[in-house]
Amino acid sequence: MTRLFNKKMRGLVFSAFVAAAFVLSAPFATTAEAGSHAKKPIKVGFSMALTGALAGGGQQALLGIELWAEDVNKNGGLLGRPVELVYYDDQTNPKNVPGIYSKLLDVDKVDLIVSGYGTNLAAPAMPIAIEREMAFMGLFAMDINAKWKYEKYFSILPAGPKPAEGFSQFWFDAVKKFNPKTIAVIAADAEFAQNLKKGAVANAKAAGYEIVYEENYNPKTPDFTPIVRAANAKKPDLIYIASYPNGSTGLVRALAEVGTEAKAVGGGMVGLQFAGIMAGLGPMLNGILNYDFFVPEPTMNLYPGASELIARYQAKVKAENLKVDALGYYLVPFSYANVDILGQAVNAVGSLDQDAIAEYIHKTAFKTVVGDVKFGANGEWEQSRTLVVQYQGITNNDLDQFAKAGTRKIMLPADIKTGDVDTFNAYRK
Amino acid sequence: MSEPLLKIEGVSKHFGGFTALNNVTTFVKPGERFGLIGPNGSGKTTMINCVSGLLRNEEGNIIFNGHDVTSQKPHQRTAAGIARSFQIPRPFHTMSVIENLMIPSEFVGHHRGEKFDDRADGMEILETMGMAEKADDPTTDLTQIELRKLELARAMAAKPKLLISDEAMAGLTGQEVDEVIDILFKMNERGITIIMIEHIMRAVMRFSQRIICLDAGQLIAEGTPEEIVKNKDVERAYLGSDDG
Amino acid sequence: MAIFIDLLLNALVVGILLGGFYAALSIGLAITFGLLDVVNIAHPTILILGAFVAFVLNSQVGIDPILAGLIATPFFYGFGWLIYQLYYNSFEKSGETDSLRGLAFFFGLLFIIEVGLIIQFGVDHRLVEAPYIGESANIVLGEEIDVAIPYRLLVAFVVATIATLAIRAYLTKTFFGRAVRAVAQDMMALRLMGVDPIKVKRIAFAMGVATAGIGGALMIIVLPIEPSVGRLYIGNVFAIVVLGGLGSISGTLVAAIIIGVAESLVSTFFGPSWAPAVSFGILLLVLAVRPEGLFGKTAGGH
Amino acid sequence: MRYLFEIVCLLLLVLAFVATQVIGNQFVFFVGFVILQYVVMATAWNILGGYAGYVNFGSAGFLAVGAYTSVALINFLGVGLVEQFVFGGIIAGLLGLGTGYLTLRLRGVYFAIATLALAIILETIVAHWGYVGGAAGTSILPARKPELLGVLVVDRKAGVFANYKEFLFFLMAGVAIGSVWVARWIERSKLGRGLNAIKDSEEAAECMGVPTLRLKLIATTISGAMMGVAGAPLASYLTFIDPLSAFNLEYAVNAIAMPMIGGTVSWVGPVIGAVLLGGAQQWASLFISSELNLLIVGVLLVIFVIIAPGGIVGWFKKSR
Repeated sequence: MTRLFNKKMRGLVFSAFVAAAFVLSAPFATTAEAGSHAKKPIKVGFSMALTGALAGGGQQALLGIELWAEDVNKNGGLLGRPVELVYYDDQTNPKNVPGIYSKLLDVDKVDLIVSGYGTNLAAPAMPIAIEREMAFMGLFAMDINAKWKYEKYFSILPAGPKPAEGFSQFWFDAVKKFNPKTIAVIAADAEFAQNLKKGAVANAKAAGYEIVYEENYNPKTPDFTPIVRAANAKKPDLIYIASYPNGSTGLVRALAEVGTEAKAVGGGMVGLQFAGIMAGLGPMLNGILNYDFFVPEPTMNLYPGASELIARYQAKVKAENLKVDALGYYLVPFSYANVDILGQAVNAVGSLDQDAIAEYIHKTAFKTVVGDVKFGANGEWEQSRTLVVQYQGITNNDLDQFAKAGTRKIMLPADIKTGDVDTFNAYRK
Repeated sequence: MSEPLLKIEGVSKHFGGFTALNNVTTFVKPGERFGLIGPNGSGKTTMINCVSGLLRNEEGNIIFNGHDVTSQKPHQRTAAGIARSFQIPRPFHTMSVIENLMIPSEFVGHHRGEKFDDRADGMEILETMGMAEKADDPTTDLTQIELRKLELARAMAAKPKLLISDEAMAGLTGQEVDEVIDILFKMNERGITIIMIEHIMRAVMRFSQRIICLDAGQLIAEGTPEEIVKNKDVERAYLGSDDG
Repeated sequence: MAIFIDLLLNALVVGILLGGFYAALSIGLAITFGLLDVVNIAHPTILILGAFVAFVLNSQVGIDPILAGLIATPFFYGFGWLIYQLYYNSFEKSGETDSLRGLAFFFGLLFIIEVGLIIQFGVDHRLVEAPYIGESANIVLGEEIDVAIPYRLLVAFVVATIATLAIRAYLTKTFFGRAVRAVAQDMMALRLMGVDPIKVKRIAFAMGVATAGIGGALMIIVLPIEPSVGRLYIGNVFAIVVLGGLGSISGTLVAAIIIGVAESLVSTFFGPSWAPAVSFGILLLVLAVRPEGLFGKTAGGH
Repeated sequence: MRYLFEIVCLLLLVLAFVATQVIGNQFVFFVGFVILQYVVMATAWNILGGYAGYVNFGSAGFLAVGAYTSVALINFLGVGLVEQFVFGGIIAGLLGLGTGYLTLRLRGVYFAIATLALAIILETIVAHWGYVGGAAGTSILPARKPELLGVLVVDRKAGVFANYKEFLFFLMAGVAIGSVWVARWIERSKLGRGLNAIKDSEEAAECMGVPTLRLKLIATTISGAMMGVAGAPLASYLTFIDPLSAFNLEYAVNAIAMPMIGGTVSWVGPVIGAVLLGGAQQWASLFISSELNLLIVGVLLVIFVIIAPGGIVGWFKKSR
């Protein structure tokens, strides 16, 4: 039957390449008229997970950045020029990231870049940032500069100079009072959780605890009771969990169903900070000792403007009935700070010279909505500010209670603590 | 008499507990017109599948043209000279009629290390079937009778010594049946040995020189058409079963 | 030792319950794919659709998810009816034998449903509230040996088993049921019996899709749901149906329980991250030695 | 003109090279790389799925095997891109040969499910293989100034290519053209005709002298190897790779969808399907909200399988 095609073939191949040409040329067409503004805006470019596994966080982060743009433009923009955001959805798929950043730089000609949300979506942008010698802010990206050692990289992750360890450092400080001997470690089979686990294991060893159970679970595990049982069987004093939203939910339920004698449970459970999941789990959360970045506790006011920012976010979400996290504590302040630091640097330097910007960010202690931020040589924070919170006093599945103080009291850091750690079961009915 | 072209020696075939063929022994002479009859489920098709190699018989041997082919794959047996048609036509439906014929011709030719002129040979076969003008039609346009003819034509294109025609006439009109029989006679005149499996008694009796009858996997009768007609077991087998 | 027995017992119990849950997800496919030979790869995503229906009814109106699932079932029956109509007119009508196009068709359907859900509900994980979620019955069997049965899974198991048995009874006892089982093997025979095979297939397919109403409800009871979760289960449900043997409803239930127990045992004793590999390993092994699956009659083929 | 096709291939390759030299806009090469990768995937899938009628559901698995072979090689020996292509192809080819033996017993959907199972098992294994990063994934730093036969390949000033993306794009262009050439050759060869017979009726083919098993093994091996080659540069392209992205279902789906849309009977189909669908996806994900990107795949699939059974090629064919 191949005979039939010889005639048509060339025509087909041709049309195919025409189509390709069209697709490739499309970008240029759309950006052609971009320059024709009175005052040329400063473009900030980034990729963001707006669909796929991390979209829950990504959409939150995007709103945070948009709120920042509003503020900046209200106050006269950067270098007296308005700020324009250029962003594309990476679909939580690293494959899309290199293309997106190259489009941002080559086609959209953005002036500044920041990363998307999450390690495996920030990492693929690194080589391009390096190649173009751009200052690059990473949002909640775990230790991606370890291999590159890029001097213009700055990480927005309050986990200290050694993020993996720093992330769980306060958690291990908090549980000291139980003077534990043994620990079980449960982690998701995914990149961020695995790094948390590495850090936790290191901290546990440093504290001289015996690791009696250490297992990974597959992200699509439907039921976690066997895991909790297996861990319980080893009678650990502590259970450190590094999990993603679906796993966090499953494990919290399994803990409620199977119970545990461990004194402290939690640590690196991603997702328990999300409004929908908190409301869904309700009282099952009581007693969990977990990390957090921002909670509605009075002491958090030392993060100037954070509460107002979140209030604006929540109002915006309500008003426009957006399908994103209703509370926005987890990411909004940090994604805001992420671009805010870059903006402050640009205004201070008075130009878009990337070297100058990077140099300034290195030597400056920034006042931001997430408190004072100072970067170390490797671009990570100089000290960890990952909160340790314990869920308590949750009586029902009502969302509003999580918007008030008291349900997630801060155990550490000491300067903003609002409660004292107690055993897991002490807070269970 | 000459050495048989095909020898079936104590062949048995089981499916789980069910015995489809039970120690069947027979032979087919070169150039012979051989009839294979028996009621539904008597094991005719199983036997053909064992001969053509689609099924592996657990016991017994199949000797073709002096060689034991029991452990050979179907395509090897085809290359050795056994070709078959299928009861329910299985044309290569994405190909034209002639392309259907060129497949066996090309592959068997390659296997035998000869180079056939695939298209010409195919056309020649179609001529004898009176299907030449259909050569470049897609098989999806063919009628029942044409599909049956294609089955035979494709088998012929494999340049066989032995042709197995598996109920090539089921569901055809009387005159169509005669058409097919004539084709089979033509092939036989070219020295091709033919095994005909048929339900249509009239056809088998008219065509075959020698007939065997299977019932429940057993060989119950063997002989000339006349002998078979008179045979009591055969009668019982057919009357005992649902159809005749 | 006691601890070991304790773990083993619980692993088995939870595994069986989990198996029931898997059965609930697979049973619809056992009909559409197993009996009718329609490669409905969109089935898991239709389940997610069911899960979201349960979510909406539960969070907005406060209906129990199971009840919500029952309410949704007739609508899914209609949905399935429409899908098959489109499928039939596009493929089977023209005597289309090539299952590949059907496959692509359902792939497309999968994405369309998934995107619809994303646009409507966003991408956050959703949960339902019900008294039996997060609670469990604790049966003490002796020193250090007690079996905790999560109601969440128990409910799933009970509902799934009832549904399976009901469907099985329907297919074996009623005339129409037998017609459904015949339709795959021999259309001609049906026509002779004076039954319209297309009508039979349409109704059977609709039944298969209808199970997504209740199956989806069970899904969101057992685990949190977001639109793309469906994809993760494509492998599992097909594995279970194939493992059980196409056309065998009870085989599907057994296969589901085998997978459930296997995963639960592996999670308990070898490490949870191996669980998925194990269930698919079992599938490969079974296919290697017995292509027709555990309870299948027809040999492995189209 | 007998060698017209080969000449066109060469011209395209030259064109690709010239493009890397004259076009400054890097974005072109990113999009180009992704689309070319899909051309290879679709073509490879079609050799088995389109010609022989065996649906491979585990395409992502083969691609990932290629990708992780590269990761392992980089970590072990720090080998260059070209070697990565070669070994990625070999390993994935062997895997393909293995799946070929599955066809002994498994047909149709059974085979499809088996390949899917295979991919999932592989993913789990990789997730446990710490040396290549395990579940956490790993960063790959491309060699600073790679040389090939003494020639400095990539360097801002002195290299043949100004940067890595151009090099990757050019290599992928070569692979794509190569695999299309192979597919076309198979299609017109005895092998292709044999595979077609197998697709139509495997028993009949076997009984008409077609050595079905051998042909299927050849097909699965070639198809697998091509997918492996397509995956080999993934690590260097992303510079960060983890199982979730390497075994992404998206690859498996597109590998099926693209030939379906383009047409499965001829080598032209997968190429057109990959260029159109791949291009549409790139375009949509940048210029429309990307939910719609998925939607495009879905709707196109449904529409095409319904109104254009033969894909675009078949549609052209009809409207002669």
